[in-house]
Amino acid sequence: MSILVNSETRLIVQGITGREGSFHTGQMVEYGTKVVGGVTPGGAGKEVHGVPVFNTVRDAVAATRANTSIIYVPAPFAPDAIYEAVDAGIPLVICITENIPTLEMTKVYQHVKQSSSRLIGPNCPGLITPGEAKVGIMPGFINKPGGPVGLVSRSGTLTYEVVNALTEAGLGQTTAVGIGGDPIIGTSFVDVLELFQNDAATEAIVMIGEIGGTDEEVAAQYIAEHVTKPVVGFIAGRTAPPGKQMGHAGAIISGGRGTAAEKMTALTAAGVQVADRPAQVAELMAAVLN
Amino acid sequence: MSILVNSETRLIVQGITGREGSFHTGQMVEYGTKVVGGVTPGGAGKEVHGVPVFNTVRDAVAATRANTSIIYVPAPFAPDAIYEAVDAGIPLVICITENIPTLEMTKVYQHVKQSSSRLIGPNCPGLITPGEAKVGIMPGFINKPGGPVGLVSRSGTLTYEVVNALTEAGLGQTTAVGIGGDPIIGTSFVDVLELFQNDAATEAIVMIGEIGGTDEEVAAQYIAEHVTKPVVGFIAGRTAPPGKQMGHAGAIISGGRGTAAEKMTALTAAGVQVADRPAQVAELMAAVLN
Amino acid sequence: MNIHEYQAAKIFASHGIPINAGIVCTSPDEVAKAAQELGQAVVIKAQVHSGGRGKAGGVKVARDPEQARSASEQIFGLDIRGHIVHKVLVAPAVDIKREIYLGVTIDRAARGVTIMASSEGGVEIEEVAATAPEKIHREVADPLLGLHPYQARRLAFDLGIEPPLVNGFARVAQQLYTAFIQSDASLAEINPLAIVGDGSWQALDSKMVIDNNGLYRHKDFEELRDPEEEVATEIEARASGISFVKLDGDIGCVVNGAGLSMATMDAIKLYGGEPANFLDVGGGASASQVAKALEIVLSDKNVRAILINIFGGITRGDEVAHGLLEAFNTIKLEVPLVVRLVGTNQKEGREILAEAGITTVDTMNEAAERVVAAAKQAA
Amino acid sequence: MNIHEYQAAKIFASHGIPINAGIVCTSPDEVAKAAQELGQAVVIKAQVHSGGRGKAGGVKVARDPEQARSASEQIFGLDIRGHIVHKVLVAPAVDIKREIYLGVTIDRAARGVTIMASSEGGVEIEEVAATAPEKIHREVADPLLGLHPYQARRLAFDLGIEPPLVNGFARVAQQLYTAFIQSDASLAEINPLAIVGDGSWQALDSKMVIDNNGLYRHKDFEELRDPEEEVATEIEARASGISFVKLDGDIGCVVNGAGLSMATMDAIKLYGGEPANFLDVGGGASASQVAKALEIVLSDKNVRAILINIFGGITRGDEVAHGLLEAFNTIKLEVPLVVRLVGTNQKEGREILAEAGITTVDTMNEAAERVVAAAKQAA
Repeated sequence: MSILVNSETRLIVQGITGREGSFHTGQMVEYGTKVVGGVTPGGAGKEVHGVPVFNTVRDAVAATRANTSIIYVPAPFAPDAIYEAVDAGIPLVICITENIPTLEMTKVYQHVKQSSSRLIGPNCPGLITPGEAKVGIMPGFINKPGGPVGLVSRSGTLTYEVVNALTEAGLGQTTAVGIGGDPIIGTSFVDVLELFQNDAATEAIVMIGEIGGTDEEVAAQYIAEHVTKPVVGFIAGRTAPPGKQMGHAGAIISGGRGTAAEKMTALTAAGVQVADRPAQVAELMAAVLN
Repeated sequence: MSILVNSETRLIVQGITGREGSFHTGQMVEYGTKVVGGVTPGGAGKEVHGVPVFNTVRDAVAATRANTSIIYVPAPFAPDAIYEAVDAGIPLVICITENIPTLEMTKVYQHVKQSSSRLIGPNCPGLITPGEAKVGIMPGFINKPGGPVGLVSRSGTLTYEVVNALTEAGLGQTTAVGIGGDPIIGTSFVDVLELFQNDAATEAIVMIGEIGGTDEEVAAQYIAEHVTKPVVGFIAGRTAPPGKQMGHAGAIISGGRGTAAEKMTALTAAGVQVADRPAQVAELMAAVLN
Repeated sequence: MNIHEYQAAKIFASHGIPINAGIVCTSPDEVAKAAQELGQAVVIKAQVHSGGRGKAGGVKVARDPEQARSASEQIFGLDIRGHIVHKVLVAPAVDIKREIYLGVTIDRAARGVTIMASSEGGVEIEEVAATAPEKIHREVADPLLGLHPYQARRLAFDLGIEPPLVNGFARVAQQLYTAFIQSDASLAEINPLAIVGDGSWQALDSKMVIDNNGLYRHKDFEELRDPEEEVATEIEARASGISFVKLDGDIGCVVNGAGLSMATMDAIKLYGGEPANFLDVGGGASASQVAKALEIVLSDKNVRAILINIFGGITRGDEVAHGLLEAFNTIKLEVPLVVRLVGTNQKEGREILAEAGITTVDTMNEAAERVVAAAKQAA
Repeated sequence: MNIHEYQAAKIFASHGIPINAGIVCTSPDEVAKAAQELGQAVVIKAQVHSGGRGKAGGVKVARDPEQARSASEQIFGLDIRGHIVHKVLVAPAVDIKREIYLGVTIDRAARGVTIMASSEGGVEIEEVAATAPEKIHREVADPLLGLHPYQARRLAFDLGIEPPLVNGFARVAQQLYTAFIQSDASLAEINPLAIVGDGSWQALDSKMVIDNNGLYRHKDFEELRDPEEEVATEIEARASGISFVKLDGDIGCVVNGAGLSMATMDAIKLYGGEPANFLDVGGGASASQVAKALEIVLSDKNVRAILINIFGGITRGDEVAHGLLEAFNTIKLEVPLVVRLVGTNQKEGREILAEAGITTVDTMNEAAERVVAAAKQAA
């Protein structure tokens, strides 16, 4: 078992003929992900790594019965790509693109929320169910299939670091989900925690947060109330200087919260074991599972 | 029994200190409608026909536990008034205002659809459950309480005409609903037909349509599939010259439909008895109920 | 509100749409001068608030200024579906490779705005809808998010436009949508949108109808009104808040409410008569409104009888009766009149009218029957 | 991107917000001239990308040009939270009746935009949030519909603004919201928004932060950048697509990924060291990016040791190793270096580096421990 992606995933790649899209399509195909199609306006009839290209998501879905889409188009065009995927009724949409203007994302978020689709990202590394499907840009070779650990993270390379440590400690993963580091993202910690809580194969959860915002605090409260499985956490940015990213009003909105210390306190209070260093996550997890 | 409004209705009037709002507040209070408050920005502390005035809908709801709002504010400000009522969580919002730009209403409709509120109108005469609550500008004295006829109409004075004829024929009404004549309205024939179908006290339904759009055709289909109670219809505009309101594309959108003849054919095919003249509605209804 | 092609083209151009810019002329001399200025073959197009001008002879091509002058002489004064040609647009004739229909309109069924495109450009779209509906492609815009670029591109792919021309088409589609929205339009049409000689897109005809309810926030559109295109009485009625549409019959109608007005017209027809107009005096039916309405109806010389049908709802019948009497003080009535007055205080109202020698009838049917008979007698 | 008060004021004014317009000056002479021009008492305000300028002595009132000159002499060159004053704004001193705080910001928790108002205007809003949070009123705008007029009015009523002033306040609130949206801002603040002598509203201070991700659609904002306010190396890094923030420590960091960068800094601190910077080389970690990153880090003279921490995901370890060697061809390294290289082809990568005499370590902890020791030794 796993969450969100697996061997039933039928993936289309939006922006498949672009540099990033084409490269990662190759990587995903090589990993064994079922990449059934790609979309590039005007690209119909082409093939990329053996994957057929369509002009529109509608055409791609009609021809391939795709149930997942991944977006590798540049920031100015990424919101349109998300709308196209969501409006075509694709249940799971992952947006890798970084640097999308935040105000665009407030609109996208609102639209997605009112749809039947789930958006992961933007500015995320995607997700992977080891041995079944790699959807995004995560390196597949560091993962170990079969669980029992589910992982959710706001960070990219830091996630690889932790996955690597888990694998080296002999701990496999059900699914690793990178939810993205932007202020407005489609899927939050809480959403993924809920999925892991309901996934029979996931016995314990790793949650990797960062400074900024209050999503970790919200997640801590959710864990305290709804998650019965053990959770190990890590928060990056304990030494980051405050106020480098957001001005006055931002600090107020978060009610003075958002620092690593506050997040760690909230998680600890919720029963989460919080690691000091990424590698320690694997140590704590090994202890938890014994 | 009845639909939408009754003796439990706790009404606030938005635009209560305006000419129309103030006049009709008096009329509604006189009829016995429970008008619990009014809203005019900056008007807090005033009273209109004994009804207390508040600055905002939020304040009015907090003070009065209102469950219905009626809007009498001029067209440029009416959409904002609808948003304020809907966002305050009022379950039933009636907008009397006419001449709201159609494009504004496309936005309002979308927002209301995604809320938990129901909007009736705009450009409608409101609704009345005889003997219990008159909400809008319909003349109350022509109605006869107690049912068994439910009435839904796109027109104003034409509705009074039919109600009058029903009352003169000894046929009472459960509720009479004016849904409004604008291209984009919050509540359609189908919505009201469903309510009447589910209302135990309503034994038969009168539906009064007009040329333009395809709402009557959609209603005919709904009646054929879902309405088991007898329906008597009337369509105004059989002699209206075509093309006076909408250009080419409008005609195409409706797939060539929208004429009175087409609407009457659709209704007849759905088992609706269609009257030739407004007065005949009462005659047909009397026959149906015997 | 209808506006002319050249006015719509100007609005479209302000949104970036490439248009076939021309010169508006009101006389054959001006046409010759315009053709001279353009220095090439031209197309001369009647500027009237009506479709079908091509079939009516309102569009002609001319090779040189003299040919343009004589061609325009045949166009000025033409009657196109009841509209007399006072203005023409003289534009460069272009080499057309392909023609597309592109239109944006309010979509009542979708409760939103729909953009439509057809590969049968240059043809009246109703014809396409009737004969080959599958050739019309549609995208419904999200009212809150607008027309997405992917939707504009999808239309292009649906039309089979070749990849190098897709982005150009999509740009025009989005510009037309934006022009529609920002103008509070109820219709915006380019027919045809053409691929011209150099392979670029160009709007060869522009049409736009503005939502009257949106005019208050477009004060600058008032100057687009063409008094020559509007029935004087309709302008007068609008100024008084009266909805009035002139028709061809001989029975004048003064009614309160649009639905009741239509039902009244229907009843007249049912009894073999022909309504001279649609008229809704609007809410309140005050004395001055009724007087104004009567004045407007009587200015139609075809009118042989008048039916006043007022349902007194909130307005009381006695008030309406007083209003009618006041109106008759200033208006000399020379045609038979049938009054039906019902609703609040109908008894008092009728008594007041009876004292003044005006008889009223009870039902709409009776009123229609009587007024039809009166009109026939007067004929 | 931070911009100055006078720049934000100009943007606000273009959206109709009444501002207390002043004159930007770069010398006491200019200040005296500006005061002369304004011909009344003035307020002289330091233009720096930092709050707290009032407390730091960056704001002074002067009655006449000579007083203005001498006051400005005390402001120019001031160090306000690390920002040196090069410019001041000279504006007319006004008679303040009441002060309001008004701010618009991205609200991560609401996934939208929130407008906030407080009756404690003129005070740092963090103070109000800490001491009297109930005095801050909020409205979350609908991302698709924007801030509704009723919400703007509701803020006014919440603040207890008297009815005659409510519409004026609501107008400014909507204009500030529109300025925020149309500028792709992440913060727009008026503090204070004041009722001045004649009873009208006036923005006495303007603040705006632009979302860097939105800058591509506001080319005109580039000219608002103040090079004097930015660390040169940060500008250089941005041009290369590298995220770099200068800090006060002595251990330079070159890492791929923001989260891993922060975790690396945390590890350095954990072992008793102080990071000299945050640096994310971005995706790919190509040879030229790594070289550029090293160059930027080495330009900081405080740096005593460098930690390179690369997790080769998609990028292979051997490629990264080649990239590092290339970088060392052009850069002369005079401080100790610790390299940690893991991920795809880590073995090959480490071998390549070993051959070049660069030893690598296995874990982040080991790397942090070593680099801290190296920096201490070098001190």
